[in-house]
Amino acid sequence: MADKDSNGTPMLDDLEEGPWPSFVTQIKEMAAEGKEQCGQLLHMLERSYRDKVGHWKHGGIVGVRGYGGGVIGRYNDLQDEYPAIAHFHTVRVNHPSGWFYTSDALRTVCDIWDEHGSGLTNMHGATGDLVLLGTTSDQLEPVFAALTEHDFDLGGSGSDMRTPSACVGPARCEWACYDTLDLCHDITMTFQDEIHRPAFPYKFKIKCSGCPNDCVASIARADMSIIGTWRDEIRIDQDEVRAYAESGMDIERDVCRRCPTGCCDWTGKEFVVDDSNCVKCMHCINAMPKALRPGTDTGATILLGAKAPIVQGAQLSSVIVPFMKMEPPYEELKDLTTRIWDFWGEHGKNRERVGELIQRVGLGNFLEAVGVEPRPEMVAHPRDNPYVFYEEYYEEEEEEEEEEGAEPQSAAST
Amino acid sequence: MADKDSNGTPMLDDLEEGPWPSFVTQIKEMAAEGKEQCGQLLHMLERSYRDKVGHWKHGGIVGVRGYGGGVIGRYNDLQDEYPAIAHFHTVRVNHPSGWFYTSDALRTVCDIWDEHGSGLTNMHGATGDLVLLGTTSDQLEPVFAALTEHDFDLGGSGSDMRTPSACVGPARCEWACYDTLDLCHDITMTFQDEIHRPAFPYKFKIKCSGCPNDCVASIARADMSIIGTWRDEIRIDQDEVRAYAESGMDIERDVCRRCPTGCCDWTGKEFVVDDSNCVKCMHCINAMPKALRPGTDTGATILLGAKAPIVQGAQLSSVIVPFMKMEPPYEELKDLTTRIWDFWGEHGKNRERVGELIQRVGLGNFLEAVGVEPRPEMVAHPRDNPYVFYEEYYEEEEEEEEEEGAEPQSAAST
Amino acid sequence: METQRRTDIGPPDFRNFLPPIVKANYGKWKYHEIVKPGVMVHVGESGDKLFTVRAASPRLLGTKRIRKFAELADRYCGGYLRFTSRHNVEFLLTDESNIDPLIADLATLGHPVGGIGPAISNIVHTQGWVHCHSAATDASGVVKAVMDDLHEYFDGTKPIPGKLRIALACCLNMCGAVHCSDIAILGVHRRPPRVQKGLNKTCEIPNVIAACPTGAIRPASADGVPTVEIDEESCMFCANCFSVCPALPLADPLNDGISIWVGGKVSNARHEPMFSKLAVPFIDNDPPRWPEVVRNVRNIVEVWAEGARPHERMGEFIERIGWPKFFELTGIEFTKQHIDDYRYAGLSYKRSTQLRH
Amino acid sequence: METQRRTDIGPPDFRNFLPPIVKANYGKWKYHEIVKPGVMVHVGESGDKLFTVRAASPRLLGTKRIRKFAELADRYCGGYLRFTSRHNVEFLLTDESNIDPLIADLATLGHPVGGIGPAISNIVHTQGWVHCHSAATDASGVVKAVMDDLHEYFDGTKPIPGKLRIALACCLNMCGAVHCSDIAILGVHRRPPRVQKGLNKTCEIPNVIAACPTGAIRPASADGVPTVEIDEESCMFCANCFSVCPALPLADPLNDGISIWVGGKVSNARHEPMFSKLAVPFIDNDPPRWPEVVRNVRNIVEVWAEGARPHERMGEFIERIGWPKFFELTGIEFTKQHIDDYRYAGLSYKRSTQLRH
Ligand code: SRM
Ligand code: SRM
Ligand code: SRM
Ligand code: SRM
Ligand code: SF4
Ligand code: SF4
Ligand code: SF4
Ligand code: SF4
Ligand code: SF4
Ligand code: SF4
Ligand code: SF4
Ligand code: SF4
Repeated sequence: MADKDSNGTPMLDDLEEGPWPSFVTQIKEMAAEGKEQCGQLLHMLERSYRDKVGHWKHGGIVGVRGYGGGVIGRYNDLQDEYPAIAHFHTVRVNHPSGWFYTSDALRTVCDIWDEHGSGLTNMHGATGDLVLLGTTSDQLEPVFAALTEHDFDLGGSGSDMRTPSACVGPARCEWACYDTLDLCHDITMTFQDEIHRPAFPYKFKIKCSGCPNDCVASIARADMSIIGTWRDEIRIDQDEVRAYAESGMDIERDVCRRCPTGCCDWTGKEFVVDDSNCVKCMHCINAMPKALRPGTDTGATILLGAKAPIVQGAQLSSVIVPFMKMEPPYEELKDLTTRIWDFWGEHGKNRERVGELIQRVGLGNFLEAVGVEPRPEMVAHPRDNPYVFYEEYYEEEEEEEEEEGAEPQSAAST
Repeated sequence: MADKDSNGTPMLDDLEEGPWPSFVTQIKEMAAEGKEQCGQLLHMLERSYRDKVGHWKHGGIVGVRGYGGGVIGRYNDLQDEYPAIAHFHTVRVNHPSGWFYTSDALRTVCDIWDEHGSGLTNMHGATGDLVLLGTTSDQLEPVFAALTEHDFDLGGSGSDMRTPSACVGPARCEWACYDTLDLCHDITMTFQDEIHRPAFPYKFKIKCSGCPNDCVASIARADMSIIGTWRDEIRIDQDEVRAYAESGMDIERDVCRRCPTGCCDWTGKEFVVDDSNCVKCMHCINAMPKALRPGTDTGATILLGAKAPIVQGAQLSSVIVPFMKMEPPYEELKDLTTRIWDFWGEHGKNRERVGELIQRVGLGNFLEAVGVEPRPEMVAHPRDNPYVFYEEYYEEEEEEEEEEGAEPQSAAST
Repeated sequence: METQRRTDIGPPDFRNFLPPIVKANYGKWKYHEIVKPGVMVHVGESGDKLFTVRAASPRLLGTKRIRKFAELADRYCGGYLRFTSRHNVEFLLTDESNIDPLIADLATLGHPVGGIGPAISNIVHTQGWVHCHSAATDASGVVKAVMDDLHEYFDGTKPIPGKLRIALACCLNMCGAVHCSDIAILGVHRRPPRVQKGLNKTCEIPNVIAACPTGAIRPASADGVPTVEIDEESCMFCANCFSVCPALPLADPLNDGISIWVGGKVSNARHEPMFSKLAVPFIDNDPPRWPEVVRNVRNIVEVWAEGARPHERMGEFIERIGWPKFFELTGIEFTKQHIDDYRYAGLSYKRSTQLRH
Repeated sequence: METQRRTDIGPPDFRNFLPPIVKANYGKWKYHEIVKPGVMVHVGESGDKLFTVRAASPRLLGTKRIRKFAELADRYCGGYLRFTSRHNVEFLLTDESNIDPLIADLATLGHPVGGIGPAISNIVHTQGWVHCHSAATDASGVVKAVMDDLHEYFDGTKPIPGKLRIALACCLNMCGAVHCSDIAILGVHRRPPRVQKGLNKTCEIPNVIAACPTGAIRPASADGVPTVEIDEESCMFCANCFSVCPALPLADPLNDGISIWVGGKVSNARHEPMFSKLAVPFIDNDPPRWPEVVRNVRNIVEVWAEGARPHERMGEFIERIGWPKFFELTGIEFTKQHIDDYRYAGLSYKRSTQLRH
C-alpha cells in the first residue's frame, strides 16, 4: 500500500484489487514499459475520480491524408499539467471479420502501436474496431503507413459507413444460416470508399448475425441488421430429444410452453414442430442444441434503422426484407443498400439516421422510394388510426374543365 | 313493387326487405301516422342515397332556457323542397340508469314526442341518451316542459359532462363488483349543473361497468372509466367445475391456457387459482359461470382518458386509481373527479379532452396536480427513454453567491 | 309560472322501473345460463329465476313500434323491459311459459331474437345521412344490409367460437366508437375540404388553422377578403377543421366511402383491450346495400369463424396466426395505406425477426 | 513515394487467421456442449472437436498483455485466438489436455474463465473519463467495481437461470447500446448546459438551436455578441447540443451520476427484443467503487436469479410477475421519473384493468 500511495493515485490503485482484471493494471503496465502518456493518463484519471468530472475536450478534426474517418481527435483541458497526453487521439483499425487473429497478427499490431502510440488499446470498440487508444497528431500518418504496410486499414468514424461486424458464424457455430464472416468481409471491401470518406448525412452501421439469437446485437445497434433465418423445417434428432428428457429436462415446461407461438409439442416420445407457425425464434434449438438445428433452406431477414436514443428515442431495426438468400456476390443486398443510401443522401437531414428518416417520411413512402413492395411482415400490425393519406382524388367533369385538373387529380403524399 | 316505386323511394324501399328490422319501416310507420316530417325525411334520405352525400347542414346553437346542452341543432340544405324538416333538432333525454323502463314510462315519452316532435327516436344514442330525433325550434321549450313534468330531464351535449351510463350490473348480473346503477344515478344527480351548463374545455364522459368485461365499453368510450374488480380470491364451486368438465369442456385448453398470467390450473379434479397472480381478467369466470364468481372484497379500478381519434389518435383510458371501494356517497370518487375538473378547467385547451391533457402535461405532472401518488400499476412499464426532467439541480457555494440562487436551484418541470 | 319551471331534476330513478324479482334479488344473482339463442336465465341465490329475451332493434324506432314493445311487455312480463348497451331490447320474464309466445309475437313484428353468448349482436352505429352533417356514408342503411346478411350469426342458426362485435361510424369522429371493435365499418372522406366563400364571416380563422393536426391550413386572402387555403398534400381528411368551421365541407360523392377495420376489443377478458386495425382501406359508397362492404364483412367473419378457437376474439385470433396469414386467408391486399404514418407510426413497424416464412 | 502509399485495402482476410480445424469444419458444425464454466466444445459433422476457452478481459488492454495472450495462444492452440462481441478473449483449442494448463496460466495472469451459457458475461462498456469528453461518469471503473462483485456469476460459482447481459454507457449517446440490456448502467447529466463565452466563434447558432429536441435553446445576445440562452425548464439533459457545440458543456460534479435500467434484450429467442426500462433514476458518482451502483445491480441480479425460470431473461421475468411486483421485490421506489413523458409517453400508460390487487 505504502508504495501505492506514493505514486499518488490511491483511488485507481484501489481498482487493482479484486478478482476482475483491472484496466488500471493495464495502464500501469504500459507506464512501467516507459510510456510517459500512460503515467500522465493515470494521474489525470485519478484527478477525474477526485473531481468527478472528465478532463477531455471536444475533439477537433484530425485524420490521415485522403481519409475523412478512422481517427477520433482528443485533447485534454489541463495541457500544462499533462503535456504527454495533450493530444491523445484514437485510431480505429478495421478488425478482421469475427475478431479472429493469429498471435503473429496481434504482435504486428503491438509492434506498430508500441512504436507510434500509447500502447493502450480497446480489444475491441463497441462498433467492433480494434481501437488504438491515444497518440499525437504527428504520429497519425506514420501509424497509418505502418498499418497498411501490414495489411491493416482504418475503420469508420463520422458520417460514413462504419466498420461492419459479424458474429463468429460458420467458423464456430452450428446455427449460422449464412456466412456472416464472408458477407462482412465482402461488403467491407466493396464499400471501402463509403467507410473512409464520409459522404452520408450521418453514420451508417451494418452488423451480421447468423441466426435470430443475434450475437452481435445487430437489431439494436445497426442501421442495417442482417440476421440469419430459415424457411423450411427445423431438423430434429428424436433420439437426442429423448436423451435430453432422460437427462431430466422438462421439455413441456421449459421448451414448449416458452415457444412464442406455441407451435411445438412434446408427446413424451416425439418433439413435434408445426413449422408453418414457427417464427424461428431459436428457443427450442437453444435449449436442445444436440437435438435440434435450423432448416437447410437458409438466408437472412434484412432490417433497418436501429440506433441509440439521441435524439428522438432509441429504435430497434424493423423488417424491410423478410427473407433474402445470402450468397456471394450478394448483389441483391448491395443494390438495396445503394438505393437506400441514394434516397437517404438526397432526403436525409444533417445528423439524421436512416431509421429517423424512415419514420419522418413514413415507411410506406420510403418503400416506394427504394422500390420495395409493402408486405405485412414489415409491420407488427396495420395502422390503428384512420388518418390515411391519398395522393389523388376524383373530380367531376365540370370541376375539371374549370380547373383544367387531370383526373384523377394528383398531389404527392407526405 | 309498383306501389313502392310510386312513392318515389325505391332504394329505401329495398331496405325494407330482409330479416333484420328496418329503420325505413320505422320512418314509414310514422309517416303513415300522419307525421309529414317523416315523409319528407324519407324523400330527402332517398335523395342522399342517389347523390351519395348528406343533406344536413352544420347545426346552429339551439336549446332550452337555462341549459347550454341537451339539444343538437340540425337544418337541411334543401329547405324549400323539404320544409317540414327545415329544422330537425335532436333532443337528448337522460335515460334511467341501466336503460330500465316500464311500459308506462315508455308510453309517457311516446305521448310527449308524438305531440311535440317527429315521433322518431334512437333507443338509445351511443352515449346512452334516449334520443328524440327531429323537432322544430319552437317545440323545444314545450317538449322540455312536458318531459320535466313527467320526471324526465335532458342529457348532455357540447362541452359539458355527458349523460353517464352503466351496465345492467347488480340488477341482473352475478358479476357486478359494485352497484353500477346506483353510482351512475348518484353522480348524474350530483353533477346536474355540470351536465346542463357546459363549462368545461370539452366533453367529459363517465361510464360504469360492474366488472372487467366492461359491458358499456367504458375503457374505450369514457373520459372516466369506472370498472368493477376485486382484491380477494375467486370463489370456486369445485363440483360445478367438474360438471363442466364432464359436460365435455376442455378446461385445460380453453380456460387455463387462455389465462393471461397462466395462474390457474386444472388438476382433473380441482380448479386451482393462484389469486396473487390473477389479474382479474374474468375469462375463467366467463367460461364457467356456474362454477366461478369474483371475490367478495370488491370495488373498482378508475381509469381516465378514453376518446375517439380526433385529432391526436384514439385513446383507451389508463389507470389512475388501481382499486377504490365503491360505496355511497362515493365521496372519494367525487372529490377526485372535482380535482381533475379543476386542473382540466384551468389548464385544458379549448376542445382538449382530459386524456389529451394528461398526455400533453405528462401523467407524472398530472398526478402531482390532482394529488395522487404515482404507482407502478399506472403504467404498462416504466419509461424506456433516458429523457428525465429534473426540477432542480445543485450549485456550488461560489456559484450561488454569484447568482444568489437558492440551493437546490429550482425550475418548474414541463 | 316561472317558479313552476322544473330544471335539473335528472332522470327518473331506475329503481322505480325494476321488476319485483330484480328488486328481490338485486346484487344477489348466483349464475346465469343460456337457455337457447337469445334467451338466458339468471338464477338468484334465492333460487329465483329471471328469464331475459333479447330482440334485435333497428335502434331508430318510431313511437308506434315503441308502444308495441310496451304492449308485449305488459302481456308477457308485467310491463318490465330494458334496452342494452348495443341497442337491443330485452324483455324480463319470470314465467318461463311466456318465452315462446313472446318470441312468436316479436317474430311477427319483425324482430329476431338472439345476440346472447357466442354470437354477433346488434351493430353499434350512428346517424349517417339520417341526421348528421358530417357523414361520409349512411349508418342505418349499411347496418341493415350487413345484418340482413349476417342474421344467422345473431339468431344462433350459425354457431361461432365467441362474441363478435361490429360497430359503424359514419365519419372519423367515430361516435360509434368503432376504434375497439372486432369489425369496424368506418365512413371516410378522401377529398380535402373545399373553402367556401365568406368563410371569415362564419369562422374564426385562427381557430380553423389551429384545428388542423397536420398544419395543412394556411391563412390566405381572396380578393382582399381574409380566408384560408388548404395544402392538399398534407390533408388526411380528418374533418376536424369542418367540425369547427361549416365553411370547410369535405363531403364529396366521388371520394367518400367506407373503410373496414378489424381486431379491436374492449373487454379485459384474456387479452387486454385492443384497437381495431385497418383491413380494407376504401370501398365506394354503393347504396342502398353496399354489396362490397357486405361481402368483405362476411368474408372476414367466415375466416374468423373457421379458424378461431373457443372464446377467441378476432384480434386474439389474428395475433395467434399473424397478420400476414390474415391477409392471405381473407385475400385482402396489403398496401401502403395499411402502414401507419401518423404520430406513433414507428411503433407499429415489425422490430424483430419473429416471422413465419 | 506517393505511388507506394496504400489506401482502401480493408482489413486482413479473416480466412488467414482461422485455425485449420475451423477451415476443415467451416459451416459444418453439428452441435456444441458446455464442458464446464467458460469452456465449450463444438463438434463437427466430421466428429472433429473444437474447444473454446473464454477468458475475461478488461477490454482496455496494453500491448504487453496482448503479447501475453499471443504467447498463451502459441503455447496451447497453435497461435489461434479471437475476441468476442462482448470483448472477452477466446482461445481455440483442439487438444483437450491443454484446457486446464491454459486456464491455470490465465488465472496467474488474472483472467478468470467463464461467461458461457447461463452466466453473466463481460460488461459491454465505453470510454468514460479515460477518453471521452461527453462522459457523465467513468466506464472502466464502474465495470471493474461491478464485476468484482458479480464475478461468481461469471465463473460459474453461482449458477443462474439464463443469460444476463449488463452494459454500461457513460452518457445518453449510449455507445454501449445499453438500451437493450438485462441491466443497463447509464451515466446521466442533470444540469442544463452552461453557455460559454464566445460560443458564436466555435458554433453555428442555427445548428445549435436545431439540435435541441425540446426547443429549449433560444437565440440571444450578450453585450452585443450573438449567443444562445437555455430555457432550463425544458431541458432534459440529452446533451445533443453539446455534441454539436463544445461551448455548451453539461458535465457537472454535483449533478452528474448514474441511472440503472432493466429488462432489455436483443435476441429473438422466445420474446421479441425489448428496450431496457428505468429502474433507478439517479445515483451520485462515488468513485472509485460506486458502492450504491454495485449494491443496486447485485440486488436486481439476486431478485432475478431467485425468481426467474430456466432461460427466462430479466425482461421476461418482470413481464411475468408484473412491474409492481418487481418494484416490491427490489424495494426500489417508484417515482414520477419512472413515468414516461417523452414523445410516445401515452403508449406506456396502463390501459387495461388487468392488475394484481
Ligand atoms: C469508441 C466507442 C465507445 C467504445 O468505448 O467502444 C464510441 C465512442 C464515441 N462515440 Fe459512439 N462509440 C462507439 C460505439 C457506438 C455505438 C455502439 C455500436 O456501434 O454498436 C453506439 C450506439 C449505436 C448507434 O450507432 O446508435 C454509439 C452511439 C453514439 C452516438 C449517438 C448516435 C445516435 O444516432 O444516437 C454518438 C453521438 C454522435 O454521433 O454525435 C456517439 C459519439 C461518440 C464519440 C465520437 C463522442 C462524440 O460525440 O464525439 C465517442 C468518442 C469517444 C472517444 O473519445 O474515444 N456515439 N457509439 C465506440 C466505437 C468504437 C469502434 O469503432 O469500435
Ligand atoms: C347522437 C350520437 C351518435 C348516435 O347516433 O348515437 C352522436 C352524434 C354526434 N356526435 Fe358524437 N355522438 C354520439 C356519441 C359519441 C361517442 C360514443 C360515446 O359517447 O360513447 C363518441 C366517441 C367517444 C368520445 O367521446 O370520444 C363521439 C365522438 C364525437 C366526436 C369526437 C370527439 C373527440 O374528442 O374525438 C365529435 C366531434 C365533436 O365533438 O366536435 C362528435 C360530434 C357529434 C355531432 C354533435 C356532430 C358535430 O360535430 O356536431 C353528432 C350529432 C349528430 C346528429 O346530428 O344527431 N362526436 N360521439 C351519439 C350521442 C347520443 C347520445 O347522447 O346518447
Ligand atoms: C346486456 C349487456 C349489458 C347491458 O347493460 O346492456 C351485457 C350483458 C352480458 N354480458 Fe356483456 N353485455 C353487453 C355488452 C357488452 C359489451 C359492450 C359492447 O359490446 O359494446 C362488451 C365488450 C365487448 C368487447 O370486448 O368489445 C361485453 C363483453 C362481455 C364479455 C367478454 C367477452 C369476451 O370474451 O371478450 C362477457 C363474458 C362472455 O361473454 O364470456 C360478457 C358477458 C355478459 C353477461 C353474460 C353477463 C351476465 O352474467 O349477465 C350478460 C349477458 C350475456 C350476453 O352474452 O349478452 N360481456 N358485453 C350488453 C348487451 C349488448 C347486446 O345487446 O349485445
Ligand atoms: C461468442 C459470441 C459471438 C461472437 O461472435 O463473439 C456468442 C456465441 C454464442 N452464443 Fe451468443 N454469443 C455472443 C454474444 C451474444 C449476444 C450479444 C451481446 O451479448 O451483446 C447475444 C444477445 C444478447 C441479448 O439478447 O441481449 C447473444 C444471444 C445468444 C442466445 C440467446 C439467449 C437468450 O435466451 O436470449 C443464445 C442461445 C442460448 O444461449 O441459449 C446464444 C448462444 C450462443 C452460442 C451457444 C452459439 C453456438 O452454438 O456456438 C455461442 C456460445 C455460447 C455462449 O453462451 O456464449 N447467444 N449472444 C458472443 C459472446 C459474447 C461474450 O463474450 O459473452
Ligand atoms: S448469432 Fe446465431 S449463428 Fe451467430 S454466433 Fe450467435 S447463435 Fe451462432
Ligand atoms: S424456434 Fe421458436 S417458434 Fe420455432 S418452434 Fe422453436 S420455440 Fe417455437
Ligand atoms: S360489465 Fe360485468 S357486471 Fe356489468 S353486465 Fe357486464 S359482466 Fe355483468
Ligand atoms: S380471472 Fe383471468 S387472470 Fe384470473 S385466473 Fe381467471 S383467467 Fe386467470
Ligand atoms: S360519426 Fe360523424 S357523421 Fe356519424 S354521427 Fe358522429 S359525427 Fe355524425
Ligand atoms: S381535414 Fe383535417 S387534415 Fe385536412 S385540412 Fe382539415 S383539419 Fe387539416
Ligand atoms: S457513451 Fe457518451 S461518454 Fe461514453 S464514449 Fe460514448 S459518447 Fe463518450
Ligand atoms: S441538453 Fe438537450 S434538451 Fe438540454 S438544451 Fe441541450 S439539446 Fe436541449
